[in-house]
Amino acid sequence: FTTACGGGAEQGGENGGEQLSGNVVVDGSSTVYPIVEAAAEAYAGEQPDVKVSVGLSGTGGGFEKFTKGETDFSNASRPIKEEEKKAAEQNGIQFEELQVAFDGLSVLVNKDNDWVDYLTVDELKKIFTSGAVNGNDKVKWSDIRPEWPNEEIKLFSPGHDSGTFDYFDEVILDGQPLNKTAQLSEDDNVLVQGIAGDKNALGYFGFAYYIENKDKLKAVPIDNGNGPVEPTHETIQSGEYAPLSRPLFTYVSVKALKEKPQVYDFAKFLLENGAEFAEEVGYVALPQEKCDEQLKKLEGLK
Amino acid sequence: MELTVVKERNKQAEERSEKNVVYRTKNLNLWYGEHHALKNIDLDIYENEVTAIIGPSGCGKSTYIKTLNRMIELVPSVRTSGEITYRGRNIFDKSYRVEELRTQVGMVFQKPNPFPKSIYDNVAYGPRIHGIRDKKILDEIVERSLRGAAIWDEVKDRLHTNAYGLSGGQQQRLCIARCLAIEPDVILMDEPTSALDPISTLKVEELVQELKKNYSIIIVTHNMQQAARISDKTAFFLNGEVIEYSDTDKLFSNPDDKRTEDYITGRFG
Amino acid sequence: MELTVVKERNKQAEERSEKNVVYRTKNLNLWYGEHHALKNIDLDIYENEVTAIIGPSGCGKSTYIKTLNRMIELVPSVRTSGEITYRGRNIFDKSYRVEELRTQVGMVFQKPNPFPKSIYDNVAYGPRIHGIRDKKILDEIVERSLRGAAIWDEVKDRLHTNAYGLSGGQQQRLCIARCLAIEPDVILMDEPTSALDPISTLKVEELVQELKKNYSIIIVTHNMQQAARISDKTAFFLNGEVIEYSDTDKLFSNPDDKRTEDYITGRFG
Amino acid sequence: MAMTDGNRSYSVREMIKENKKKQSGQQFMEWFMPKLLLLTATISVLTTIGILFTLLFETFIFFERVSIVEFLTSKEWLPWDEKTGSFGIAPLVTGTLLTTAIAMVVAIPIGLASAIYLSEYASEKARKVLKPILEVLAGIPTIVYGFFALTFVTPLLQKIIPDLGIFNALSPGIVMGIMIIPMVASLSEDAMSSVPNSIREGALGLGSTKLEVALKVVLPAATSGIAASFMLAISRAVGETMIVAVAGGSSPVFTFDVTKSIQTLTAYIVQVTTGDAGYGTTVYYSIYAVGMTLFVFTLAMNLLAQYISRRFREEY
Amino acid sequence: MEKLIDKQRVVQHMNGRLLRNNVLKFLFFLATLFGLIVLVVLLYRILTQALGWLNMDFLNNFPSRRPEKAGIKAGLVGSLWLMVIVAPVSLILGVGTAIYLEEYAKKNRFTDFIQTNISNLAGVPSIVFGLLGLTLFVRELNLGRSILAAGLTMSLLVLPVIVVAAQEALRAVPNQLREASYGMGATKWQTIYRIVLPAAIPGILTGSILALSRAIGETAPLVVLGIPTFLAYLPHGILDTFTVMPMQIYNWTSRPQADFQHVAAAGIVVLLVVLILMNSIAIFIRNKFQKRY
Ligand SMILES: Nc1ncnc2c1ncn2[C@@H]1O[C@H](COP(=O)(O)OP(=O)(O)OP(=O)(O)O)[C@@H](O)[C@H]1O
Ligand SMILES: Nc1ncnc2c1ncn2[C@@H]1O[C@H](COP(=O)(O)OP(=O)(O)OP(=O)(O)O)[C@@H](O)[C@H]1O
Ligand SMILES: [Mg+2]
Ligand SMILES: [Mg+2]
Ligand SMILES: O=P([O-])([O-])[O-]
Repeated sequence: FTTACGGGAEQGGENGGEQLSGNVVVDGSSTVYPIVEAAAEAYAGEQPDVKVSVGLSGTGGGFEKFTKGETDFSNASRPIKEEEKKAAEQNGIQFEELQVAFDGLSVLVNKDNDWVDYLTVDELKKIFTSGAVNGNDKVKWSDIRPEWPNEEIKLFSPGHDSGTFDYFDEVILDGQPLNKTAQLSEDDNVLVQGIAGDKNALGYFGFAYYIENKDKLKAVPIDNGNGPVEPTHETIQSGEYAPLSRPLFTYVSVKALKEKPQVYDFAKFLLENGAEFAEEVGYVALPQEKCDEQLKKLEGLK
Repeated sequence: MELTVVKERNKQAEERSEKNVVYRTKNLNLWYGEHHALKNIDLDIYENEVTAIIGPSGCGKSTYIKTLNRMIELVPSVRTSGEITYRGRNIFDKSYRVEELRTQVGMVFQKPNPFPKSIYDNVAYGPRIHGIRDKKILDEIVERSLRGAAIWDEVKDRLHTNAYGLSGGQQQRLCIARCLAIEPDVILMDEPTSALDPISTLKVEELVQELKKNYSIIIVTHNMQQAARISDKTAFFLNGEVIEYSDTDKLFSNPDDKRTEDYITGRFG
Repeated sequence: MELTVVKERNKQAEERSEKNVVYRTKNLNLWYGEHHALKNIDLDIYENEVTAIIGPSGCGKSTYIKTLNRMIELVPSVRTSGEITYRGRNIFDKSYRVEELRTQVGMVFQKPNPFPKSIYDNVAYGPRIHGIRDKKILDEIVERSLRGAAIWDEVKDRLHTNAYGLSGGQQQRLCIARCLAIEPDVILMDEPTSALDPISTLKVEELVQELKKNYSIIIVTHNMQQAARISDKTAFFLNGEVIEYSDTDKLFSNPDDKRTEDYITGRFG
Repeated sequence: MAMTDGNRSYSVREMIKENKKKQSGQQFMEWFMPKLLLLTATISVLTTIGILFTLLFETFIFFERVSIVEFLTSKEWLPWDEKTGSFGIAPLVTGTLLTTAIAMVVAIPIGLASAIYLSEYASEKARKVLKPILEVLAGIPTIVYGFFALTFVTPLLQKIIPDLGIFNALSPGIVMGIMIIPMVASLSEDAMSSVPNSIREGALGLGSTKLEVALKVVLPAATSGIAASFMLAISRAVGETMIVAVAGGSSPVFTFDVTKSIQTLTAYIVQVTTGDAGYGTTVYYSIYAVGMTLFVFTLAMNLLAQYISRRFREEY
Repeated sequence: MEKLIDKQRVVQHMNGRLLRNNVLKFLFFLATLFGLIVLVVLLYRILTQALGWLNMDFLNNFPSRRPEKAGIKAGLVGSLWLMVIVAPVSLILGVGTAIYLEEYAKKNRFTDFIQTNISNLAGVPSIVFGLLGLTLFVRELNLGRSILAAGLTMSLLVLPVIVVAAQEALRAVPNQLREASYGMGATKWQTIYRIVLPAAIPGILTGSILALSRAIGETAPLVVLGIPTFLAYLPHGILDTFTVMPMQIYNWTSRPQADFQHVAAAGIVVLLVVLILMNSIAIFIRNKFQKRY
């Protein structure tokens, strides 16, 4: 494990032995949920009287509540959008963005696929962009590299309303429409099923789902100009696995930080131990510096 | 002077008869929607007598008896004209609360219809809804009513079991007991024995004879022998009209109307 | 030689009577669960006669008549012992298909039960299920059956309207027509007029008289006058037993059994 | 007149008269309860109004941004790109219609056949056991069905139809149909059971087989109830969410090909409400428009059901 | 009289009819069996998955990031709490509405309108009720994401089912009982309250339990309301936040770790057990109190 910044989970926040109470309301992204859930679970051992609840309304749903002042933290698998900022402003909600972990979007093929050794970012873009190869969006492996089989690639992608797709869209598709033959699902486990069941499948989803299903799937190294890089903890954390590693966030209400000591304490706890929890649930921890930097920022907000 | 005496006598007679009339029906008409079911009924019912109503199926017997306690109003399409007075008061009067009327006029139906409750609760139902709560008094009322309906001995050991466990005949007597519990003034019975076996029928008939000492009873029956056996007066209905109404003996032995004769000799019906 | 002649005669008489027996019931017992509803019934029903079954409520009349076409089997708790032969064949025989029996033995019920279909379709139902499709033949069957049930004139202009638009009496005659349409051998009738008004009752009674020329009819009735008016033979049931069975005239004028007498003179029931 | 027997010191009749004077509470109840009950009955109407208002306001904002003509006529539902997106409801509607139709193809024959079996053939005992067991099917959380469709039914179907996508309309449609079987069976059975036995006896008395009684007499007589159960089943299928969301994929394409991935109206709403879409974006408002479409859809269905049920009501 | 029906042919024809009857009877039976088989397959799959994961710890633990420590306690207790609101509220509103429609309302357009409205609500997708609950209860009435807010939302959702079931039950109470009561001088409300309602209870309960089964398995509207999934404490009152079993299950099924699929299966088993318990109570009541009139 990558060691956490600051103290260990055992030391708790700066309140030391002081017992806090009250509630902490967290909602938002289902991607970020497991990390915060882990934190909340551990925190219950630290501060048994603080009632932390974590929901998974999705990044958008979380922000809707957050910008209305209904939650203390809003988990997000993408940065806050303009509309949401505006809504927060209108309601007088000030917030601070905290990064909690990295997720490496993994590109995957079926276990029986023995021809794909790596893909370049351009190839990936060509495959997934609508109309890039031909009009009807049907792409064959041989269209990408002639030595590959003359069979249609079956594409799998998270649905449009997920942070994962949003990120892929941003860094690979560049705003171009997605290949229309792609099979979409909001549920990454469902995508695992799909790719594991089709020899010609190609898809992408969160790193954690790849780690858990290593026996059924094969990750494709991605070449971003510096040679093929496989997604691993190290390559993701170091930023070597580019451009497909994305940050995960939680947004915290400044007002809640100031008025509710338990919110501040939980935020601190999350940052200090976030690395451990992230790793435990299948994500990749932040580098030490980033962590320290954010802790400092937090202290300034108290 | 002679004249005055006669007048006096007449007046007395009138008063007496006036006093004895429980129900007076004047020119009653009733329609179910378009269907004219009762036509110009005129009929007086007397105190402490059993009045039987006979007639073929569909002639309006049930309709008439249900009008007497305004139960007929449960049928939405019903319209009436004419007048029925109960003890001198017009029952169709706005100020006459129907619950009050029905408290004084009990009813026993063709099919025994006990409530799905215990025997005790069936009988205590009436007193309870009328605000009697005292357990002792209730116990007493229940016992007396069941005795009054000649069923006490059969059920006294199982008062708190469900009434549906009783046989049809017992159920019907229970329904009579239930009716007695609120001490009505008049009891209406709509073919009370038509769903019963002969033995139970006999018991109910005996009971009716007994009850008339204290109550006025109006009984609908399709069984002419029954009417002849138990009633003091009989009205013969046909097609919604009263064809003949007189003392039972007279009606069965020497009817005025040909149609009555045809009916009682079994030429139709 | 004389002896032989006598023997011969006896044999002939026996054969004739044998031939005329439609239903022969031997030592029939029937239970509803624990309830012994029919007890040791022995009864022969003859061809082209009207046989009436009378008795007080609950004595087993309906149960018996429903046993004759095995309709009783619809009640799951029923058990029977003994034998009923129809035209010499045991109806309880495994190889006897109940549909076949019921095709030969029509039934008319207490409450008119037309299908919720048009008058025409009601009557054509039976022939149709038996595979008759030809429109011409169906038309003819329908007309003939409706005429046979004395209702043709009343409905001929509205054959394709719903049967529920008919009055109760008309519905009952429609049910009889429906039954005639499959040209049965025997017709069973369970209190066919008890839900009808006097006029309709009369019509159905006349019809029964007419029908017996071609059919054997068994009719249950609670109306003794009716039994006396229309039947050739009458069986008196009481508590699941046949108390007396003889020619109608004899039974009503000079019953053998005290209980029969009590019943027909209206002493109970 | 009080009975004179016994050693009683009171008269029930008198007591009742006494109590009558006191019982103003009873009269109050008589006046009050109908009003209170009317109020509860109004709650359902208020609920509908509430739903309409919740949907209407946001739908209105949506239609300020997207033309209603496009919404109704475009065959493309690509809401994700604010600039180039297109909002044609048709693909979601076809997705919904497709899965609903498949569900009905499964649920109606099987449900009706079960109903006939239970009402016309099964013994009282068998019915008492079978019906509640079937009803358990209706109570299983739909998410369970979703994974059943994805991990059991789809692979099974792929053996028969090799072309079948991992997400398709067929599998969730079938599973939805299975889920709805008890609803059709139970309600149709109720309708058939309420056909009076006398009619059944009439038919049997003519020598009908049970099949003829069921198909030619009971079924036509129960048409209105059965039709109503179908309509309820359709409404349920149209409104079902989790099964289609898990096993149907989330590709809103205008197609009638059951082997392809689709998206339904409801699945779209869940996708957005649990997803990433920014609050205040057009996508956010679009779920209200889709919700409104659904509402109108079910309303139309129900009105149709009522019409049918009135039209075919047989009297007996 | 010349016969139009050829007895010979009728008898021949009968073989075909009886055959058809038997074949279709068998098919109808298969259809009934089909539902049962699917149920068995479903249960089998779930049970084998849940095997080994279903134990006291599972019932006693809060949600956890570690599959082996994850438990359903918060969801189980929360679901039961939810029923504490849904059962009385939906019952009172549903039965009240049914009584109004069956016993008081005259047959007129308004009654028709309410009736149409109720059957329409029965078809409105649950997620739309979620949207209503979020606006009305969570926000306008400021109840937050409490048991009360969720309970009221769910009550509205299942209301139509209860109304329809209760209407059926009330209609099935024979009129003779009403007449008997009126005949004793009872008022309308007395008759309804003391006679009609008790007689209708089995039917009403059956319907309500079916409705509650629906409420206990619903996820979508609660997701829209924003009911949390992780809680490490139990609610103590109706204004507390809570979570429910289906949300736990939903979360577990979407987790990457394969073990969580077993946890989800165990959760489903618990949910089904609760469901079947509720159904059995209904059936018990139905059989025990069912009266023959
Ligand atoms: N609720 C109703 N709506 C319409 N018509 C009715 C209604 N009840 C009775 N009738 C009609 O009114 C007439 C009189 O009916 P009623 O029940 O009073 O006859 P009845 O003499 O009691 O017959 P029965 O001996 O069969 O009980 C009949 O023609 C009947 O069809
Ligand atoms: N389905 C049944 N289950 C149990 N007992 C029954 C059933 N049907 C009838 N009985 C009982 O069997 C006995 C005979 O009933 P049945 O219907 O044959 O009488 P009935 O002579 O036709 O009377 P009614 O004149 O009232 O029609 C009665 O005691 C009745 O209670
Ligand atoms: Mg009557
Ligand atoms: Mg009978
Ligand atoms: O729940 P997400 O917003 O991370 O997809």
